[in-house]
Amino acid sequence: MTAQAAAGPGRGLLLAALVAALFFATGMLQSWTLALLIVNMALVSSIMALGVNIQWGYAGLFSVGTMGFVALGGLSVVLVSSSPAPGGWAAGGPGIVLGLLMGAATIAAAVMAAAKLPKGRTRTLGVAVILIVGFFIFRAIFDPAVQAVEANNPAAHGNLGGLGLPVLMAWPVGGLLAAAVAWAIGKTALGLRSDYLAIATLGIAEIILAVLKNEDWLGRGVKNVISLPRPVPYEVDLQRSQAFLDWASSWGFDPITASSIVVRLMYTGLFAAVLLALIWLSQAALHSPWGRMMRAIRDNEVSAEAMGKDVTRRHLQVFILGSAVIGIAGAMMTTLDGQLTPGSYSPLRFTFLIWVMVIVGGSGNNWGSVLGGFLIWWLWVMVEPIGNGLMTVLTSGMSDGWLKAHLINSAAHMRLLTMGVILLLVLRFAPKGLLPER
Amino acid sequence: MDILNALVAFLNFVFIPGLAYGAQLALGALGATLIYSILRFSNFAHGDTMAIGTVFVILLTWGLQSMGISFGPLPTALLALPVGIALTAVLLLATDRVVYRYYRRVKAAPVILVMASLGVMFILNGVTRFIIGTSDISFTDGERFILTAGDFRSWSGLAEGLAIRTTQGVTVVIAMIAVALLFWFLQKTRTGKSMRAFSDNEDLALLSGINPDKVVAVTWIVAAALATTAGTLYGLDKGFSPFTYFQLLLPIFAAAIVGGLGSPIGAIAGGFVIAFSEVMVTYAWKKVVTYLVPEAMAPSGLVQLMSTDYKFAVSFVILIIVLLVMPTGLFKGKSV
Amino acid sequence: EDVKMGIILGFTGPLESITPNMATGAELAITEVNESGKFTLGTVVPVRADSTCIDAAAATAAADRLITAEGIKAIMGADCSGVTGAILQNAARTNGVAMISPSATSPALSTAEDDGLFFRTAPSDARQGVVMTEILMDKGIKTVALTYTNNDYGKGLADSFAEAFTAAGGTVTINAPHEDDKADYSAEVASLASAGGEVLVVAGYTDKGGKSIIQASLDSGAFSTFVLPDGMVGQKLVDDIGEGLTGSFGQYPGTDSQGAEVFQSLATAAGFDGTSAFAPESYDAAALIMLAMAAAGSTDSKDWAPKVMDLANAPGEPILPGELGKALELIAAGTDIDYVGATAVELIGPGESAGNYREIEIKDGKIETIRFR
Amino acid sequence: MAEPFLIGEAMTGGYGGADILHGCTIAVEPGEIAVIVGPNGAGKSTAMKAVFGMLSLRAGAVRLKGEDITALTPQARVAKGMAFVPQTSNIFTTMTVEENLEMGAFLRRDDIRGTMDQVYTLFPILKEKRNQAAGELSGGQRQQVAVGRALMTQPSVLMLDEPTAGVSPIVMDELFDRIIEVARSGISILMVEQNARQALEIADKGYVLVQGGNRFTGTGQALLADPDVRKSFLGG
Amino acid sequence: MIEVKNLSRHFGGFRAVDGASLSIASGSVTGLIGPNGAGKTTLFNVVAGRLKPTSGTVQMAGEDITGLPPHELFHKGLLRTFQIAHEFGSMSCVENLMMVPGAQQGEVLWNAWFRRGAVRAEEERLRVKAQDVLKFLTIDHLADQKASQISGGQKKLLELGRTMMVDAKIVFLDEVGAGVNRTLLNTIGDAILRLNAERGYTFCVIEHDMDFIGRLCNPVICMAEGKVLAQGTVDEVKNDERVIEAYLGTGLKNKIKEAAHG
Ligand SMILES: Nc1ncnc2c1ncn2[C@@H]1O[C@H](COP(=O)(O)OP(=O)(O)OP(=O)(O)O)[C@@H](O)[C@H]1O
Ligand SMILES: Nc1ncnc2c1ncn2[C@@H]1O[C@H](COP(=O)(O)OP(=O)(O)OP(=O)(O)O)[C@@H](O)[C@H]1O
Ligand SMILES: CC(C)C[C@H](N)C(=O)O
Ligand SMILES: [Mg+2]
Ligand SMILES: [Mg+2]
Repeated sequence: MTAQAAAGPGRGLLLAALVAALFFATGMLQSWTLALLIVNMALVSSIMALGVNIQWGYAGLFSVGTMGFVALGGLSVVLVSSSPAPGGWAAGGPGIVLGLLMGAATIAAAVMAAAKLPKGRTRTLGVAVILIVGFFIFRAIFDPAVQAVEANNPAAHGNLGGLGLPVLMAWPVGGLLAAAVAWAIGKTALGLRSDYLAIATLGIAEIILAVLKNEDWLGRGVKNVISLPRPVPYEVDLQRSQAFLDWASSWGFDPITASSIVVRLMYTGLFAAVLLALIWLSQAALHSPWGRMMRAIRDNEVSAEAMGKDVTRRHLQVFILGSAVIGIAGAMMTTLDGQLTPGSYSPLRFTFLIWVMVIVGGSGNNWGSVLGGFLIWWLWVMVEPIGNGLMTVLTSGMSDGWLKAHLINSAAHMRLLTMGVILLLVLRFAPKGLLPER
Repeated sequence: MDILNALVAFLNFVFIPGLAYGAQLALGALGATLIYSILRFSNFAHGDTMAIGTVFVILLTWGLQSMGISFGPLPTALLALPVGIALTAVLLLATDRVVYRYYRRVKAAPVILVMASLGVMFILNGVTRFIIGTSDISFTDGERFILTAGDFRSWSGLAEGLAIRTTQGVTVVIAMIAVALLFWFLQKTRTGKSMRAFSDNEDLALLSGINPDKVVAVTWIVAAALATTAGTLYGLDKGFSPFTYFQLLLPIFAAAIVGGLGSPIGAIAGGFVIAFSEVMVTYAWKKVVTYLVPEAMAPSGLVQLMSTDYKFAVSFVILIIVLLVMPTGLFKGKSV
Repeated sequence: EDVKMGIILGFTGPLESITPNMATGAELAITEVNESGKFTLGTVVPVRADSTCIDAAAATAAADRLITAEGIKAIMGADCSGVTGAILQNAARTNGVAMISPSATSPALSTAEDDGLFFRTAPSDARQGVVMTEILMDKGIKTVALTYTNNDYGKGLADSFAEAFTAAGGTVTINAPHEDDKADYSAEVASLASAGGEVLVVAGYTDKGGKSIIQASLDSGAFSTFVLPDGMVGQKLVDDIGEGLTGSFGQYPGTDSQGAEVFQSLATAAGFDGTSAFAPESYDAAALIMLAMAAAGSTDSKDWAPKVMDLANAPGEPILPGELGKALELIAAGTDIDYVGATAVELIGPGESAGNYREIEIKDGKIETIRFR
Repeated sequence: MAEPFLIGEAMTGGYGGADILHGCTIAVEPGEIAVIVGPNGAGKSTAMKAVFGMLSLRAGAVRLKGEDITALTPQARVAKGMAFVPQTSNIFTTMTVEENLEMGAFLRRDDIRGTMDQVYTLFPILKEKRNQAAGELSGGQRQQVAVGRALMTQPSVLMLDEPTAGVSPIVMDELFDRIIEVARSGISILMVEQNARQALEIADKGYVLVQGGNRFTGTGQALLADPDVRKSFLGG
Repeated sequence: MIEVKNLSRHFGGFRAVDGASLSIASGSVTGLIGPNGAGKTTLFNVVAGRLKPTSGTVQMAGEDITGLPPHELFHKGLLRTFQIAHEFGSMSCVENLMMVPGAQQGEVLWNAWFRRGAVRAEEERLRVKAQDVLKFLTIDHLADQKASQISGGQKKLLELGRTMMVDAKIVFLDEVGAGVNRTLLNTIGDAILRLNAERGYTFCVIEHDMDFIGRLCNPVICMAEGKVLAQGTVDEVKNDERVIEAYLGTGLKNKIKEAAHG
C-alpha cells in the first residue's frame, strides 16, 4: 500500500473509481453480462500482468516469454481435467514416457560429461557423441510411440488424454508446470542481458508453442481440445433447473440473463479470490527485505553481488515465481474459454498486451498491474465499438462514394488504430505508469 | 555418385533461397539495429514501417506503370524507391515529433519507448490497411529470372535445375551495398560519429556541441531508407501483405540480436544465421544423399533432422546457443 | 422493426484478407432479402464484429456484446474453428442464440455440445480427403508430396487425405505443415522437393503460405503440377501465378447446380470476388438464417434454429442464389423448399454441410469444372 | 568594478525539488583560474551545471562578456566557446579514445591534429590507448580522456568538475601545470576541486561554497592562509 | 589474511595484471598505490571475485578463494567498494545501507509472508544501525533521499558506509578519497583506523592522496604495469627512485614558483 500512498492516496483511488465507472457504464449502456465477461477476463489479465510485474518490476528481468507460460497453463487444463482418451495410453503411452526419459537422460549425461571431462577436444567430441547417439535412440523409441498414439482415432482423440480430474486442480498444476519449465529456461538463459534475454525468451515461447501445436499426442495440437469441463454449472443446465427458474422469477429476472449473470459471477468470485491471494503475497513480498533485495539487484547487479546477494539465484527465483503466476492465469483463462486452441496464442495478444498493462499500470507496482489489467483489457474489448463509432462519425458527413465505402469497409482496422492512439495518450500523460512505483 | 547434381540440388533449394532470405532479414535488421543503437530502444513498429514504406512504393509503382514507365529488365519499383523512402522519412520524422521526442526529453526508460513504439505499430498497422487493404499484392515486373531451372537444365544437361530470380539477385546486391554504406557512414563520417556519440552519452554529446535534433532526424531518415528498401525488396520477391510484414518483426529482431545489437555487420551475419539455420536444419537431405551414395544404399526415409514444423524453433535454439556462448551476439553488440 | 444479424469474422488478424469478402457475401444475401420486400419480420440489419480469429476471449466478448447489448437474433460466423467453439460455448449457448458458421471445418465441432444451435455451411474436413484420393487415383497418380496449413483445417484435411490415399495404395512422400503469414517458405519447399512426388498437394489458402509455396516450387522447378483443395481454389491464385498453374487440378464443394456460377455473377455485379474463399458459404449461411426465420415466423433462435436442416435439404423446390425472394414467397405459401445456394448446401448429421465436390482443372488461366463427385 | 568575463550571479535553483543553490555567485576573468571548494553536497557541481545551463534557475542570471545567456541551451553555450567536463559520466565509453577527442572538437572546422598532439603529449598514456574503447580504461585514464576532450574544444572558458579525482600525483602535477599554461593563453578556467590545497595554490580566485551559498571568497592564497577555511574545508 | 600469488589478468593481449604477488597481513592497513592503469582496480576485481584470473591464485586465511563469486566472498567477510560509485539509485540512502547485511530473515520469502513480526523487529535494528552510519558520514539528513539524487562525493560516502554495516574481516577500498572533501576524508581516515584497532578489520586501500596514505597505511605496495614495483613503509616507498619516476613525480611546487615569477 505504501507505494500507492506515496503516489498520493487519492490518485490510486481516483483511478480505481474511474476504471470501475468504465465497467459500470458498460453494464448500464451495453449489458451486465458483457460487463461481467470483461471483468472476468480482466481479472485473469491482471494476474498475468502481476506475473510480468514480478519479473520486470521487481527484478528488471526483460522476459517476454509470457505467451509460452500462458499456453503451458492452458495445457495443464487439458492434461488434468479433460477426459481420458480411450486407447490412447495403451497405444503408446509407455513408449512416449520412456522416450522422454531417454531424452532427459541424454541431456543429463551431456551436462555431466561437459562438467567431468577435461576441457578441449575430447570434451567437445564426447558431448557431441552423447548428444547425437542419444538423439537417435530418443527418436527410435519416441517416434513410433507417438505415431501409434496419434493414429488412435485422430478426429476425436489422437492424444494421450487427460486425467479427468476437477478443473480447479489444473490451476495450481498450471503454475507448477510453468514453474518447472521456467526453471529449465532460467538455468540456461537468465545470464543474458536486457533485449538479448527478451528475444531469447520470445523465442522460447515460440518453441513452447511449436511443441503445443505439433505434438498432437500431448494436447491434440492444432486440432484443438474443446468442451473442457467447467468449475461452475452450465447456463443451459441452470435454465433447465426448476429451482433456478423459480428463484429467478421470484426476483423478476429473465432466466437466460439471470443464468449467465450467475455463472459469470461465480467465475468472478473464483478469479477474484485467486487475484486477492496473489496480490497479498506479492505486496507482502515487495515490501519486505526480500523486495528491497530485489530492487537492489534490479538497480545494480554488480554492486548487489558484491553486497553478498546471489544474483543468479534470485533471478531464477523471481523468474520462476513470475512464470508460475502467469501459468496459473493461463490455466484460468483456458478454463474460462472452455477450450485449448494452440493456434490462437500470439505474442501480440499474450505477451505484448500484457506488457502494455504492466507499463501503463506502473511497473514495480502491484496495484498498478491490476489497474493496468482492468483498463487495458476493457479497452481491448471496447475499442472495437469505439473505433466503429469513430468511423461512423467520420464518414457521416461524407457523400456516398468510393471513399466512404472504403472507409466503412476498413472500420475493423480502427480497432488497433484506436488502441494505439489510446496507448500513446496514456503513456504520454503518465510516462511512469498510472500508479508509479513511488 | 553424382556430385554435380547433388551440388546443384543443394544450391537451388538451400543456398540460393537462404541467401536471398538472409539478405532480406539483414536489411530489416540493419534498420532495427540502427534505431536501437542510436535511440536506444527496440522499435516494434519497424515491421509496420517496412509495410507502409512498401505501400508508398507500390502506389508510386502503379503510377509509373500507368504512365508506361519501366526499368528495363529490373522491377519498376526500384525507380519508385527513392520517392518512397522520402515519404517514409517524412512520416517517421513526424512520428518522432509527435511521439518519441517527448520521452527523450523526460528521459523515459527504454521500455517506455518500446511500449510507445507498440502504440505506433498499432496505428501504422491500421493506416496501412486503410490505404491499401488487407489482401496480398504482387507488384513485381520486368525480367522475372536471371536464370531459370529449365534453361539451366538444358544448358548443363543435369537432372537438377538451378533458378535465380531477378529479385533475389537484386536483394543480395543491395543488401551488400547498404551495409557497406552504413558502416562507412557510422565509422568514418562526422555525422555518423556524432550519432554514435549521441547514442553513447546523450548529455556529453550536448556538451560537445552535437545537435541532438539533427542526430535524431538523420537516424530516422536512414532508418526510413533501410526499412523502405527492405520492405520493397521483400515485397518484390515474395509479395506484399500487411500481416506478413508484422510477422517479419520477430525474425528481424532475432537477426539483429544474434549479430549483436548495434552492429551493422552483426545484422548481416545475423540475417544469414537465422535464414540458413531455418533452411538447413530442417532440410530433408534425401535427394542430396541419393545422388551421393550408390543406388543400393539410397535412403528410404527423408534424412531429416527435424520436421519443418520446428524450423522457427530451430532458429531460436541456435540463437540461444549463440547467445550463451557470446552474450551480446556474434559481433559484440550493446545492451541498455 | 430491425432484425439484427451478427456477422462475426476475423476482420483483423491472420484471416483479414479473406474476411471482407465473406462479410460482403453474407451482406449480399441480406440486401437481397430486404430488397425483395418479402421478409415480413422486419428489415434485416447486419452488425459486424471482429472475431480476431485467434483471441477466444475477445471474440467471446464481441459476440456477447452483440447479443446482449445490440440484441442480434442470429450469428453468421464465426470463421476459425477455435473462436467458433468459444463463441458457441460461452456466448451462443449461454444466451440461446443460434449460429451458422460458413467456414469452421474442424471435425471436432461435429460432436460439440450445441443444444441444437450450431450449424455450418462448410463440410467437415473428413470427406474431402476421400474425394481428393479418388481424383488422384483416376489420374493414375501414386506418389504425392503433401503440405498443409498448420491449423485444424489444414491438419484435419491432410490427415484424412493421407489416410485415404495410403489405403488406396498411394504413397505420401512427405506430410509437412506450413505456418501461414511467415516470412519465408524456403525450408518447406526444399524439404518437399527433396522428398519428391509426381504432384504436390497444397492444403492451404490461396493468398497465404500455400500460394508462396506453389510460387517457389514452380520457380525452383521442384514441382510443376499441384493439387488444390477448397482453400486453394480461387481465380486470384490463378491470376497471380499465371502460366505455371496450367494443368493443376483440385476440387471444392459444389454439385452440378448452377449455384456457384450464379453467385459469382451476383458478386461481380456487387463489386467483389465471388470466388474468394468461403464467400459463397457466407452467403448461404446468411440466407439460411433468414429463410429459417421466415419459415418459423419468428426471430427467436429457439424457433428458427430447428427449421434450418429442413430448409437446407431436399425435398422441396431448389433455391439458387438470387432467388431468395422467390424462396420467401414459397415459404409464405407453405411450399417446401430445398435451399441449394452457392455451395449446394446439404446439411447432414449434426448440422454440417455434406460435402459434394466439384473437380476442377486449371486451363488457359481459367478454373474449369471437369465433373462432380 | 567592471563586469566580469563570465559570471553566474545570485543563482538560485535546483533539480525540481527544494532549491540547492541559494543566491550563489561565481565569476571568472579571462586568463584567470577560479577554484570552487566546499564540502560534499554543498552544491558545487550544481553551480557548475547552472552556469552551463544544465538546470534552470529560479532566480539570478548568467552572463558571458556582458551578454545574458541565462536562457541559452548548453549546446548554444558550447557554440559561444564554453567547455565543460562534468564530474561523472564524462566520456563516451563505447568510442575509442581518439574518437572521444574528436568529439571534443566537434564544432571545430580547422585542423585538429595539432591540438590532439598536445593532448597526447600531456597524457602520453592516451596515445598508447588511442584505439581502445574509453570504457575499458582505468579510472584515472578515463579522467584524462575527459579533460583531454574538453581541451580539444579550444574554448574561451573551460569548466572542470574535479578534474583530478582519481589521477595519480604525477599526472595531477602535469594537469595543473597544463591548466596554468592554458590560463596564461587567455582562457578562463573555472574548476571544482577536492584536492583543494594544490588547486588553491594555482588559483587566482577561490570560492568556498557551503549549502548552496558563498561562504568565503578571496584569492587562492588568502583562502589558503585563512585558518578557518583550512580547518573546515581543506583538511587542516 | 590475503595472499596473492603470481596473479595475472589479461584483456585480449593486454596484461592489466601481470604476475603480481603480494600479501596483506592480518590486522594491517595496507596501502596500494601506482600510476593510472597500473592494474590496481583490476587486482581488486580479481581478488573480490568480479573478474576471473587468467592465472595465479588468491588465498584468504589459508583457504584458496580463487575464482569464487563475489557473494560468497562477502559471506566470508571480504568486502569491497567501487572506484566509480555503484549505488542503488532508486532506493533511499538508508535502504542502500539496510540491504547490506547478509542472511537477513526477511530476505527469505517464507519469513516475509508468515513471520512478519520477527522481520519487523530485525528491520528496526537495521534501521537504527544504518542511521548511525549515515550520521557518522555526515549525511544523515539524506536518509530518505534517493541515492541517484545525491552528490558525487556523497555517493562515495555511501559506498564506504556499506562496509560499516557488517562485521567484515577484510575491506578493499578503491579510492574512497577521490572526490571526498579533505576534512571529511580525515574523519574517514580516523574511522578506518578505529575499525582497524577496535574491531580488527584488515584494510587494503587504493588511494592517490599520499597524505592520506601516509597517515593510514603500513605497509604500502606500489604497482606499475601490472606488477609489484615496490613495497615497504610509506617513507621507504615514497623515496624509492622507481616510484618517484613512475608515480609521484618531482612535485608541483617548483613549477608554481616559476609560474609566479614568470
Ligand atoms: N575491460 C577491459 N578491457 C581492456 N582493458 C582493460 C579493461 N579493464 C581495464 N583495462 C586496462 O587495464 C589496465 C589497468 O586498469 P586498472 O583499472 O586496474 O588500473 P588502476 O591501477 O586501477 O588505475 P587507476 O588508478 O587509474 O584507477 C588499464 O590500462 C586499462 O586500460
Ligand atoms: N539529480 C539530483 N536530483 C536531486 N538532488 C540532487 C541531484 N544531484 C544532487 N542533488 C542534491 O544537491 C545537493 C548538491 O549536490 P552537488 O552535486 O552540487 O554537490 P557537490 O558540491 O558537487 O558535492 P561533491 O563534492 O560531493 O560532488 C546535494 O545535497 C544532493 O543531494
Ligand atoms: C476460414 C478458415 C481459415 C477456417 C478454417 N477452416 C477453420 O476451421 O479454422
Ligand atoms: Mg560534485
Ligand atoms: Mg582504479
